[in-house]
Amino acid sequence: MASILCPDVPSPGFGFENCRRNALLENKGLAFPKAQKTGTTIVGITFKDGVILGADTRATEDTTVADKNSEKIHYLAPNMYCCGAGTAADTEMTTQMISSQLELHKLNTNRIARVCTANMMLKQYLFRYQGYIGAALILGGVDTEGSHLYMIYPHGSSDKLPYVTMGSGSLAAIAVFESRWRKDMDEEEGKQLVRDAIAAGIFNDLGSGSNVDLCIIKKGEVDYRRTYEEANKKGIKQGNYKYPKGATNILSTKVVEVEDVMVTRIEPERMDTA
Amino acid sequence: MPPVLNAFGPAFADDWRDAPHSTGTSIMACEFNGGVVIGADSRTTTGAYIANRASDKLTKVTDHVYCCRSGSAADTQAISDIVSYHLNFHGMELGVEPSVEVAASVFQELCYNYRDSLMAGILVAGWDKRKGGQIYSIPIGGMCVRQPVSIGGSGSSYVYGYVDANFKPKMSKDECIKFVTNCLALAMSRDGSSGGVVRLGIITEEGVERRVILGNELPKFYEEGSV
Amino acid sequence: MFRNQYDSDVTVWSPQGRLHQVEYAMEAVNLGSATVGLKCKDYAAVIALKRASSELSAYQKKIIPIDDHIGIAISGLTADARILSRYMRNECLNYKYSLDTHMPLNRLISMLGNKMQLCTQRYDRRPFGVGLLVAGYDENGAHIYQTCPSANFYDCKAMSIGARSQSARTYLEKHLDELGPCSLEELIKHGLRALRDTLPPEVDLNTKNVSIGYVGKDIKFKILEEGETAPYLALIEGEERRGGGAAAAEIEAQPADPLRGDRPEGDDPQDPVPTVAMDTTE
Amino acid sequence: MSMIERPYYSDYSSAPIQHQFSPYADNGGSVVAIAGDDFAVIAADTRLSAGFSIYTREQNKLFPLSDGTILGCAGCWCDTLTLTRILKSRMQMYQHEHNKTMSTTACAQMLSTLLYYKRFFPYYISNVMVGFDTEGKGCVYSYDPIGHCEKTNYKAGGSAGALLQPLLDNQIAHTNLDKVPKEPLTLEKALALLKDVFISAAERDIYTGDKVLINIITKDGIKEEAFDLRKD
Amino acid sequence: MFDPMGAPPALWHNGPTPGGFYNFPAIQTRPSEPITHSKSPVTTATSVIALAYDKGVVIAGDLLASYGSLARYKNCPRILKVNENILLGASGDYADFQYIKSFIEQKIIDEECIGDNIKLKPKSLYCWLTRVMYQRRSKFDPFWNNIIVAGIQDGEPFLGQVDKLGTAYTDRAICTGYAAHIVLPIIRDFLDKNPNPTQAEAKALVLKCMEVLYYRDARSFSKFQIGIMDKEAGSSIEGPLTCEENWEIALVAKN
Amino acid sequence: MSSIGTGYDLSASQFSPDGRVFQVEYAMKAVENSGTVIGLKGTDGIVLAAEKLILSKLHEPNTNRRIYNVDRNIGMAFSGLIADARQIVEIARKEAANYRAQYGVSIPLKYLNDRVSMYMHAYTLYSAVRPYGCSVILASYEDKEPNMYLIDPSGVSYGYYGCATGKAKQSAKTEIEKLKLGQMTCRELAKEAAKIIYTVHDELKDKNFELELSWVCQESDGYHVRVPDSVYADAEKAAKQAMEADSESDTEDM
Repeated sequence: MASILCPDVPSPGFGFENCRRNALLENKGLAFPKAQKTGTTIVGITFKDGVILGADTRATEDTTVADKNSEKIHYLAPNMYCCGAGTAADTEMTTQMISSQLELHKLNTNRIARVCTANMMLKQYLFRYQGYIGAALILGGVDTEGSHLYMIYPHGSSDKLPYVTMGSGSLAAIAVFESRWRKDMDEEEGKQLVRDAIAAGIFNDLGSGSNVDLCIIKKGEVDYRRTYEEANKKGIKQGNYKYPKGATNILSTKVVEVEDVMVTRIEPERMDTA
Repeated sequence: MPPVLNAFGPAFADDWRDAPHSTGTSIMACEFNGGVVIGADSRTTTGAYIANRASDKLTKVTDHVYCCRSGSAADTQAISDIVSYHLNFHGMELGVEPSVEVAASVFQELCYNYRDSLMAGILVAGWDKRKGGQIYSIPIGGMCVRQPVSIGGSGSSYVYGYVDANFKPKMSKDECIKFVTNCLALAMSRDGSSGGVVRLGIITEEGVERRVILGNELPKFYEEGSV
Repeated sequence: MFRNQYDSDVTVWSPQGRLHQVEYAMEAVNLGSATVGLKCKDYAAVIALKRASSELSAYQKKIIPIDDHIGIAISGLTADARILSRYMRNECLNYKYSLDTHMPLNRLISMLGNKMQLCTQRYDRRPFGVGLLVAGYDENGAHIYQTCPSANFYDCKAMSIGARSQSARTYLEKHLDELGPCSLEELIKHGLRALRDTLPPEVDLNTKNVSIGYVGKDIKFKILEEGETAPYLALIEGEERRGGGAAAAEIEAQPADPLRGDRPEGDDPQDPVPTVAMDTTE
Repeated sequence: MSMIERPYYSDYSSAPIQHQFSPYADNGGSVVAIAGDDFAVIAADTRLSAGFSIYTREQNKLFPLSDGTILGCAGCWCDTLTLTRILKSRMQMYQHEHNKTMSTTACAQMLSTLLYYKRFFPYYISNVMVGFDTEGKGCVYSYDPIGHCEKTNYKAGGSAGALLQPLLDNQIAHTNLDKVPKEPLTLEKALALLKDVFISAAERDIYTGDKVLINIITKDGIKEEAFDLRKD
Repeated sequence: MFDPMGAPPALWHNGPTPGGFYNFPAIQTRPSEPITHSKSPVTTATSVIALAYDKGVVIAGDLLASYGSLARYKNCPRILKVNENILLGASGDYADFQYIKSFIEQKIIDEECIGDNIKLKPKSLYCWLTRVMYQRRSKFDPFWNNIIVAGIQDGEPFLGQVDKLGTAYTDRAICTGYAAHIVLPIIRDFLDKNPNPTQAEAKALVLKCMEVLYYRDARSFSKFQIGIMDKEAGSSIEGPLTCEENWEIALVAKN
Repeated sequence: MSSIGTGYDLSASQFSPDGRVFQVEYAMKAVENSGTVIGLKGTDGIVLAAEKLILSKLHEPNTNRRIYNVDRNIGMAFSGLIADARQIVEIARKEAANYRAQYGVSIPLKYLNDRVSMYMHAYTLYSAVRPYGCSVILASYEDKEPNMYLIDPSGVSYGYYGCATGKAKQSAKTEIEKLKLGQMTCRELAKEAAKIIYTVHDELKDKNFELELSWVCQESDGYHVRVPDSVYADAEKAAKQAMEADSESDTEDM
């Protein structure tokens, strides 16, 4: 059933039969382990000299914060980064894989990979899995053609736009862009705008939180600002919650005497060298 | 499916979270005496959220063939990428640009063979030496038919009457552009899933000319409460 | 007492257009001990004379709280008063439950009036044999309302009902102009004096037989009983008692109701006239 | 490829979307109460939320029923509003009928009854009530949504209840810490612990945050305190 | 009178009952019709935005009523002046809104008839709506609306929202529907920086928000109304106003 | 014929041998014990006036009004037992509210009159209840047309150009008949109404009274409201002047 639309998935990959089975089982009441999700705010804008990507750093598992400082801006190539929202494992694995493919591509062609190449690879990969890979991505980078920004949906569609937001906080963030974005902003303005968009997500979307990460990509230069701003400070605790030594109950004690320890040493044989 | 986000069921304004990304759309193509005019709105929605208000649903296939996409964004983008690759390859094999009819058949083949897994309504439009401007409509299901004027997408249902009443064969280019613009503006004003700007493409022997009519520059028609 | 043909039922009009049953019910109010209600700009107070049915019994409660901003003093049948107070409490609670604010007095009273009216028109009911003085404070200020068994009610500056209340009314009418601007303490003093005027000379007000209820701007309705009334009683102690005593006894023989002005006279066939009358209109 | 389920596209299907109606919403929020011999404290965060949105950052979830009894509610907010309104009316009715204010123990029993009355269409609320018991000692009553009532000395309820209860077990009841000398719980220590547990809850529970309101009941009446939490 | 909490009256309401002239008060008959529930909203209106400023409140909503995705009625106002103290805005099912509106109007008429100069206050209406919405949700027959009550009480601006379950809260800024996700964040940010804006500032912000919503909510419309209630200047409902539009992005963005 | 003592006058559900229902007639007597109320129809609306007797100095001036609003545009004035009349006001308001809920517009006065009359009439049919002891005047100004009805305790109602009920209804009617009702405006009628109330007031029997004056007319935008203070003052002044002129002429006569 090989075709140009949906090439056969190589055998080590996963089949959709399981997806159907899973849906059936879930309907019958079987609970599946919950995947860690980055109910997230990720954004990107183009500015005068390049692209700025931004992300919050909260990862949630249902309503619990699973990771307070999760890294959501992933490296793809020296001139390209990619923000991921959705199922954490999917975004990480997808970007890692595309990253290695891009590296190979670079070695094969001896050129800096272009952003549209990465976009094609990502959307084709995601389309093949029909949305079951829950990765919503914002791809930004600078290449010989200038700076580019794409948003890629889990089902494999992509849009190229001067400013984009994704994730559960995307609505909060888009309002910041819609009310304040201008063409050809300078870097400082751009950083402030991206920070504010991420902050809107952090403070108004419960799936997003903790800190602001930024990544400023210019021609030949990347400024990855991991924890650009700590948007929320943790409260200072008053009490001391260290247990004194011996606090744990010893319920029972049993002593076993070890007698007659014999040590045997085996000399290694020399390799037969003939 | 991804886990449900809200254990108590979604409030009705929360459909953007899990609704698929689709182009509930108004698209149109119309022949005139020197080629075809294609047009589309620029709205892409997930649920009632406008994920992209400036999308381009007119996708280049070859120098003289474009397609207007409606349906699932992912499906139609994938299809047009594949067809574009296929036809360019074929063009190199042939040494001439494939005709619009050929392009339409390649689209149809994909849409028909994968009709159960694709959600795509496509208008293939272009110009070739043999038959001039042509339009082929490939709706969901994968049939293909040539039409002198064709509309598609969710917004189209609001303007069938207008199209039937106002289409004339062999219009001039300007007449045709005005006709397509009016149709799309009417569809966009009534269809919540369509909106934004009107993007146009005029395909003639010389190639394609792209135009944009901004949201606030669209023709105005009767609207309740503002006579 | 004697009876006539037209006084057996509340559903029977007399030839003069009167309702004897209702008029008799009005008389029940006068059987109760006197209460006084009066108000100034920011406060309304009710002061009641309590009776003990025997030397061994406790004094009957005369003032009933309705809500944070309303309280009533009763004269007449206590059991009937209880039904009405329960209704009023309910209405206040419902109003607060649905509108998150205190019920305006006039709305409560007119609902009460409509409820009481039903009992004056149906064969299977009798009128409520109790008069109420309602003290309350709402956004229109302090109020004293008087309600009657006839289902009439009056928005009053001050009022007194119950046995020998005419002397109190006389006092109140005389001091009406002083009430407006006075303080809460002054107000209660006036009330106590008016109430004292209803007493025969040999009896005086004391902590046992007086209860005071007041409400006002930023003050929830509060009832003072026993010891709490002492400071106020002390304020009027030793003052010379006017008119009251002897005069009251005389007045008692006459109609004690100020509202009996328009008794019809004329050539129409006459009913036997009982010693009570009702207010047909106002 | 026919294995793939056909995706659902609203614009192309003729069937109208059926909005299933659920009478409940989870509006989040946490309540923690601690009682000592001569005090009782109760605290709740002020975030009111639904799904991934914050409705408001300033919602008081503590309801003083009388001068000596306070109820804290977390869960379905529309039920909370209704229940507390009914409770307030009941308090006034009791006051009028009995000429005295309802005691905490009576309040506790009444709440239990009110909850069980709705056994088959329950109020989806996690209730915690504090006050003084008949011996004059601070006490905490905690409830399940259908009226089971338990008297304790400390309780964490609401969205972060499951995170905090074990911590309180450890810090107050000294569960499994027999070796650590047990000191009587002072108000100061209870307040410090209360604040610390909310700081922790805000770190990990997305429905807890913004601000904490604390009500402290002592012999002198009710005192209020507040402190800020993270807002993300 | 119709009971907002209860089932609708029998179809042949107030019609003659055989053998009966009139129901005497306190003897009431119950309708025996089976009750049907509406399972979903039909003709819907999108978001409402409301914001309090130093001396009053601003509330805005567009004029569109959508039938599914069809932009069907383009002149449906849903900002309502209840009385001198209260403005009200609703999103959700338009029929339910009209029904609730008729009740509120009757309440106001009743009050005028009583003539005691006591006017319904915003907090009272907010509480009453909460009770009505909760009662209906408890019957599994909700009003599919989000309602914002805006007004001035005791000299202070008041804003409260009630949803179809009877969930209610008050705040300085409230939005319903998509606006709660899209524009509420920028309003909150604005209020954090400027806790007591002037009327002009608040109005400018609301205009901006309507513009952003028009870009991003597929059920929104460019024509809208703004209601303003000011402590000093009284109240007014302006409109229809039209959104600003900026489509520069469409020129920049090309695949 | 005398009714008393015949035994046929004890129940509303009982006819006397000569075909009368005495209980209803007695109820009308109750109306005649109460202050006079009049209604005047002018070219541009209707004026209602009531003589409200003041029973005690202790009462607030506005207590126990005799003129109420049933709807924004409908006024009701009454004489008779106030408690009974308030019940009628309540019923009329409910009717108006029901009508609006059902038909979306305010209730036509003709229909309201029918409903209220039917209601009052129902109370003249059974022995378990008694007839209402009040007469009511309903007034409205709808679509530029003034309307006015008077309903008796019997449930009988008629439309009127000018009507009166209460104590002095006979003399009031005589006064009303002197007016050219079809040609006067409400502003003029307000003065006339005040004069009539002052004239028919019996100073010997009833000491104090308060004049109540309301209108529903073009000037009030079709709303039923108490007349503005200035109009009230003018009317009262005119009435007092007329009274003085009257008493002067009386003395002259003597």
